[in-house]
Amino acid sequence: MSVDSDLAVPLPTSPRRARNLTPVMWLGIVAIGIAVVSLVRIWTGANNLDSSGAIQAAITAATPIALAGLSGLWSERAGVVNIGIEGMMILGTFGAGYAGYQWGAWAGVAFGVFCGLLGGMLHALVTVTVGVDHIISGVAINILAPGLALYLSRLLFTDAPGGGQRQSPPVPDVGRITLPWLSDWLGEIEDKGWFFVSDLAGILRGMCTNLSLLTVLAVVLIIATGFVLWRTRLGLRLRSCGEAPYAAESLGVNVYWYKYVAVMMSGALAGLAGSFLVVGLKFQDGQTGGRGYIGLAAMIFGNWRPGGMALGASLFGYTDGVQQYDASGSAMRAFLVLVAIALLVVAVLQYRGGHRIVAGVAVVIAALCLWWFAATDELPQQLVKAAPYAITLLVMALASQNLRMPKADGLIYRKGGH
Amino acid sequence: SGSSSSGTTSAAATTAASSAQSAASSAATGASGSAGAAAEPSLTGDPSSVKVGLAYDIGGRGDQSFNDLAAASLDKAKAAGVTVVGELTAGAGEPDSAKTDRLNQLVDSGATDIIAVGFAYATPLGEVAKANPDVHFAIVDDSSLADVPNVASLTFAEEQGSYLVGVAAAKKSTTGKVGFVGGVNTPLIQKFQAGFEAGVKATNPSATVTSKYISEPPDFSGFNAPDKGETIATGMYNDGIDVIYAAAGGSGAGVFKAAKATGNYAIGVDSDQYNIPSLADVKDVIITSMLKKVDVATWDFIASAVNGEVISGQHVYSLKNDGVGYSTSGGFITEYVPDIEKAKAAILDGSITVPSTVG
Amino acid sequence: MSPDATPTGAPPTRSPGSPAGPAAVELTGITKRFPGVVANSDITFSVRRGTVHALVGENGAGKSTLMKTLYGMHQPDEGTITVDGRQVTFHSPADAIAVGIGMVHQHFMLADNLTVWENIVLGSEPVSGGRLDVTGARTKIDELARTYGLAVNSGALVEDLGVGARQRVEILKVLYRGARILILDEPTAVLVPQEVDELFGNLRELKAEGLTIIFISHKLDEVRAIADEITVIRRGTTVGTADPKAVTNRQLAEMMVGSALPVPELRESTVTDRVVLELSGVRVGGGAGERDVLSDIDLTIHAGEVLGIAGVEGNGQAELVDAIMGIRPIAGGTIELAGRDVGHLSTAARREAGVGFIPEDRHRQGLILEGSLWENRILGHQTRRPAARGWLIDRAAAKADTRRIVEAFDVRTPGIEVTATSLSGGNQQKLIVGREMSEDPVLLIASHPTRGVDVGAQAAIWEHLRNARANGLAVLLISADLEELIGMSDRLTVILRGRLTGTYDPRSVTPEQLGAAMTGAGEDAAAPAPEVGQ
Amino acid sequence: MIGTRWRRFLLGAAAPVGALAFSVVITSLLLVTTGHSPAEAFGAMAGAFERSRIILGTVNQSAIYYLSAVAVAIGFKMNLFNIGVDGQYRLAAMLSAAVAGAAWMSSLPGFLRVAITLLVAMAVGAAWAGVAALLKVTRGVSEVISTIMLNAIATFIIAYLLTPQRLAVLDGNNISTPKITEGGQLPVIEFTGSTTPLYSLVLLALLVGVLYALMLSRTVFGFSLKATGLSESAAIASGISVKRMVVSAMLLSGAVAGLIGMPELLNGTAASYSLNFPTGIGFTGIAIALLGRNHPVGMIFSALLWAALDSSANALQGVGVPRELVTIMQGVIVLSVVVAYEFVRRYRLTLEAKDVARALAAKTAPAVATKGASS
Ligand SMILES: Nc1ncnc2c1ncn2[C@@H]1O[C@H](COP(=O)(O)OP(=O)(O)OP(=O)(O)O)[C@@H](O)[C@H]1O
Ligand SMILES: Nc1ncnc2c1ncn2[C@@H]1O[C@H](COP(=O)(O)OP(=O)(O)OP(=O)(O)O)[C@@H](O)[C@H]1O
Ligand SMILES: [Mg+2]
Ligand SMILES: [Mg+2]
Repeated sequence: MSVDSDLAVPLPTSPRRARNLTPVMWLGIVAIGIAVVSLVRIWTGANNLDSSGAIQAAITAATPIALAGLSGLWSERAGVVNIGIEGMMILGTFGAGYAGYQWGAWAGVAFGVFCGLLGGMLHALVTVTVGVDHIISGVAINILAPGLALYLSRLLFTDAPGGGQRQSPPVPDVGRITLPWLSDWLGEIEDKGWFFVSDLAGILRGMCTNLSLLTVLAVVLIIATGFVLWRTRLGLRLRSCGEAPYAAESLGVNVYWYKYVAVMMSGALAGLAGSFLVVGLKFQDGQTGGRGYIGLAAMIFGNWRPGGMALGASLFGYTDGVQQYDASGSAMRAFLVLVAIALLVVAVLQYRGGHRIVAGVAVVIAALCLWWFAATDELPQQLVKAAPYAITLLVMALASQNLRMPKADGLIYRKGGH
Repeated sequence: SGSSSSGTTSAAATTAASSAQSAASSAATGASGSAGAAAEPSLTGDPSSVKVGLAYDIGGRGDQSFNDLAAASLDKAKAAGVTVVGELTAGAGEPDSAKTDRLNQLVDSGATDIIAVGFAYATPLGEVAKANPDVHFAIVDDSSLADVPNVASLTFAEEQGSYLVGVAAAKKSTTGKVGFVGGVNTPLIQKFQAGFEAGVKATNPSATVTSKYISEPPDFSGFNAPDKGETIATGMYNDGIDVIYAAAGGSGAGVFKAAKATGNYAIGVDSDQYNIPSLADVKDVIITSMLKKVDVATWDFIASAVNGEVISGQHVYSLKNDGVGYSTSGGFITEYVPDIEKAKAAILDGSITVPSTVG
Repeated sequence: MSPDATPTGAPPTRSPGSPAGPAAVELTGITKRFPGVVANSDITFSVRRGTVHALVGENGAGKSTLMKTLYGMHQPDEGTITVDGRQVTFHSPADAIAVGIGMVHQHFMLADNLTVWENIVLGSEPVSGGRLDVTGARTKIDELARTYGLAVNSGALVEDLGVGARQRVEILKVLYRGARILILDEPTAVLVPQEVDELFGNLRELKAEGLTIIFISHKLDEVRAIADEITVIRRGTTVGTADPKAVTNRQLAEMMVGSALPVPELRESTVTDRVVLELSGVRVGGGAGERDVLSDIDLTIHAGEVLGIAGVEGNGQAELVDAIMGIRPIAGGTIELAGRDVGHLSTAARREAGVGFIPEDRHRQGLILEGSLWENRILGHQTRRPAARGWLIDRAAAKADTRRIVEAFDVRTPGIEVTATSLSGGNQQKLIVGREMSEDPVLLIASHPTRGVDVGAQAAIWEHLRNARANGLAVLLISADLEELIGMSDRLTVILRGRLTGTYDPRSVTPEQLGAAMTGAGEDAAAPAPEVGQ
Repeated sequence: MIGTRWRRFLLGAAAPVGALAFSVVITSLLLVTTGHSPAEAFGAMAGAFERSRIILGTVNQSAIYYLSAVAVAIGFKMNLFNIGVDGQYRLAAMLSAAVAGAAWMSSLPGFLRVAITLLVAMAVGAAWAGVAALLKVTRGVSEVISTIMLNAIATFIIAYLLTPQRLAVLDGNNISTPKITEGGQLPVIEFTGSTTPLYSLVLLALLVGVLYALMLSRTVFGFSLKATGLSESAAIASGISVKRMVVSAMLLSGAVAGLIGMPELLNGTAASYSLNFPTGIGFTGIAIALLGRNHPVGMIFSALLWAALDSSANALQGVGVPRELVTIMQGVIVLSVVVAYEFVRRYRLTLEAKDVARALAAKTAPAVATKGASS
């Protein structure tokens, strides 16, 4: 949704499957999106649909997921499935907590990244060097990491001032950017409540107010990933290892090496994702809360491409952020209308594409959403919390599916094995 | 853990004034007697005769919440010469059999008195207590075993304490909008919510209370998700709410952070969080804390064991026996103390009955 | 060793006017062992610069292994490699590439989801300022393509290319690296005559440029057509060299296997007038917006008849097979098996109705490589006796029948418990043929039944086809090997761009005519002969 | 081939044993570096099993883990990664508990009540897995994503239904479905000297295991399942409908997942689904299935091992070692076991290739007669 506009820069895609959308068209789509949201906001009076605060919350929620997704993207592009992102994130949270409370935020981030990288190394060692099933290794890391983190936490944090057995002492925050008067000026416009203009202002303000430097870093990394993987030598070789390792081998490419690079990069990014959760707060047992898996989902959602992955992470983050931020619950109710509209659009597209049944299903669900909106004036909290998951699933189900995973993804490669 | 005990001592100090008066309920007398003595140990018996075992809930020692309060009184007992035969922590999502075994292990290691922290132990403790009639047990936050002879049920009237901080919130709020952030959406935490909402409404009928929970069971991450606590609180504060009651364990830190960032107020829970070192940099937004004196309750049990008249049956820790209360550290609510005390009196004389479930 | 030493054990050979000087490649005493196998033992092999040197031998003789050694894909256990007089040791293909060796592998080595240019430059990418120099790369590729007449669209995705184009990409990969020594491992296995001629044209060009080419093929005519010199290896050792001008296929075959070369031929016609398979107006859509991959296909096969389908790979053969097997839905028309409309039955139902299926890619469709032989026997017959009884698997019966196949089809294996991987391609193929011919089917779909299979296995498979035909089996035969197609068919029809473009009498038609028809060149020439067999 | 079979067995046994030893070494290092005595720690863990209640508890728990592992393995057998077993069993347990505790049930005969409970559980589990299956075959949604999402959604649905307004009753500070009344549960087998009884539903786990084994080795469905898993393209060519296999495998997996909660519900003392109902067993099942390599017997051993380690956690704390050491051991074991298996597998392949070569050499020896013919 709206937050995507900055993340979803059209990234180089293989010629044929390119979603042939020019930046201009993207802007157009985003603009229409904002307009629709604006109308719904004005109609329902649910300002938190796109208030600057909600957007901030969305960005906060989306960032770690996007980083986790990026982590998955790196390793799977080189043909190594990484279910262990969650575990590597946990290692990251521990590292960030340990170094962070002693030597400051950035030291924390650095050490968090390092711990994640160690996790990646282990995964690479087991899957690439030994050649064990990637999923087993990932699952094992997801078992190992939390145990290790908590074990060490009990050992190292219990007696640290302000620490506990399951939490580190507070960790300082990395810098946060707020564009001084721009933010305020946008704030004024936002408060006017005008159609579109105020919404745009709110969104922009959300992006330029109290923005964590790590979020900025994440955006940079997403774009950089697109460039490195699709525009450089390293990238071509790395992707070739995920598509046809034996072909790469036969041209003198050291497949093991590139797989190692990719998986370690993956671990480092997972570590960064973990660090993001820690800085400004503290390490806490169970802090990652399944974000690694969500990131993985976002990556598949995005068809193993940075842009799409960012789109998926943003969709989830937006829903989750708004869901948390929206105190009154009115925004989530208004969300039903948004979903209904989106579904109707899908229905039209699918009908055009000749998928009558899908279109029908979309219409029915849309109708249900609207009915629910009309029937209640407060949604049950428990179900509201399910929205991010349900909506991601809905989009996956109804958006057209021509996903294309790297051809040798998850396959075990042995040098000279062909 | 040292932190929270220091927190409670000061809490006891601030509320010592009201701890004198207590009604004649047989259960309460035993409790209140030692409750008054909560500040410093009053052991008439021989400490070495008692061997204590403690079974924590998932959080375990160092959760900076109610497990730590239990740990605090355990440390106090240790200092007084009581033998501690074991402290065991529960694992996440474990089956009852693991809890049964935990309690049995404490029995095997010679414990004469065993404390189980958290209602999750109810069913297992029921079995183990039956099997070991000569061992004394106490369970925090559960009353279902009240009539088992060798079990003391230590429960709290969280709604009463929450009612009082609700009064404080209503008074402190200038916008007439206050908020409640619960850690995990369970009946136990709903007691906090119910009392708080009642307190606010009674004080300022036109005030609105917005309540939100961080996670839904069986996902107990809501007690240690400060990031989510922060987002939710920020949303509330930006919505015009200016006081939030955080009954969310470790996630409270996020709420306090949001309060500081937006220049609003928050209310702590369990111990006097104003005095917790890890919260030092946000203490100036914590106007009060609802005190749930798990340390007092557990100490009562240990002390009674040492003194040879070990307690059993139901012990409700309420305003009556000063088992729950509120803190005034930082002097944010000094001007409202009269109103709060009035409400307290009304609760004590029964003219107000605080709901313990959300309508 | 001295540059101009002649390979030991091989008689001096007359060299048709080619430059003298040190041999381009000199392999001496190469031995390569694999677990349980000595793939190459003490091979000595020498190639003169600027010549095309053919390497022949039956399956598993050790050709690919030897070439992989020369290309640095694995290291020899013994022996030395000398290139242009300098002794070298390769640790990886990169080293081989560095001294100017390039290899086109037996099985395509391409990344489908990457573009042609990406596939070509991979491993030696031109970079400018940190990023890939796309334009530079593509101009260089297009230039190469022009010089050697290897037409490809360097921007296309490889997965969209036909086999011919892929083969050209493979060669361009090698040329792009400026290789002076080319290794081509069975490059013609999947090409039709015209494409082969094209390829040979390119090779002669390259030779003229002074490049050295090592050429592997099972097709002896080709070998004699292109090679300046031939080396024959059997069971991992060189058995000698031969002069293509002088040697005959028969002699070569004898050197390869010590037995006569089998010829594909049918004896007297066994065609009956009982129609077994009848397709009328069958259409298969190409998916969203694409044009049909098959349009108005009409064909009839009678009991005891072999209908051969000739066509350049990628003209709809695969789709035709899929349609008949029910793997792909048909968009129109009817498929009748022995008068019964099966057009909308599941694949399982059709197999139960008596359709046998020898798929073109045994590794992808024919076998479960990790499965034991007897489990592979059940595959495709899992709903029928003897493999199954009701919804239960009858292991005993399945095993017994597997033993029968191993006996009857001479599958070389120590037992039926070993996994299918551990069999060589030829033996894997025999197992599949045996399986598909059991429970005597009424119709057999055989696509490329002898591809990449050595002469011995070839003869056996042909013989089994003949016998089954004599017993009234109807066969749909698809093959890229025109000799096989002409020899084994009662009737030939050509498929071109998803249409059947003409029927020919195998007794009169020549490979050239067929080739012309297959490439569309001969639509006016070679008028379809009158229908035979009915 | 007898020789081969023996070899298989020995090699198969070698891997896990070696791996177990390896993980002990690793964890010992960790213990030493963190200032604990490995001897004491492992002593305590071993010592725990002198108590019969620990052994029985281990058996009960392993039965539950085994059910979970089988549910996961059914998917794995055809490369379906059902991460959703966790959500499936929790939803199934909750709803079947609600049914089992419902007032109208108490009028029915016991066996009928139990049967209904089990059926509801299987149906719910299958249905929840079916959603993922449906999305996969109709819309090509990766079951990995859909089941991750469905796990979360299940949590919220349960939370929504587990309220006094709906299916639950307040029970002090706890909340649970109505307790199953007398006769709605199954008897447990008491052992003298043990406070923990043996769950009668351990037999259910065994039964499921046997059925799983038979299904794989003896039925057409099982064969198709394996075939699809090993080579989808070959399966299609042999007339196996992959879509149908996906749906039926997911449904089956979900149905078995539905049973995971039953031992606790029908044999446990709580006799209801409450806030204390065990969670996360679905994820444990993934590890156990992988550890046991989806093999009906292999998974029994890995489930026992896992449960044994779990139940030694308390003893470990007894000597002051954090309970997480157990989790660490489990992680290390999974890793080292699969690594060991990989080495063994390669060694076995080599031996097999040798057999083939030897046999071929024997058969084709005479053919090598003619030598060096040349024109
Ligand atoms: N990677 C390998 N591992 C083990 N054995 C191998 C391997 N590659 C080849 N072999 C053995 O070496 C023998 C020679 O194989 P190779 O592929 O060189 O034969 P080939 O002459 O190329 O056969 P074809 O004509 O079918 O290509 C094979 O029969 C096989 O037994
Ligand atoms: N990577 C490998 N690992 C083990 N054995 C191998 C490998 N590659 C080939 N082989 C062995 O080589 C023998 C056949 O290899 P090869 O590919 O040369 O046979 P082939 O007749 O050429 O088969 P195909 O025609 O399918 O290539 C088989 O015994 C096979 O087990
Ligand atoms: Mg071969
Ligand atoms: Mg070869």
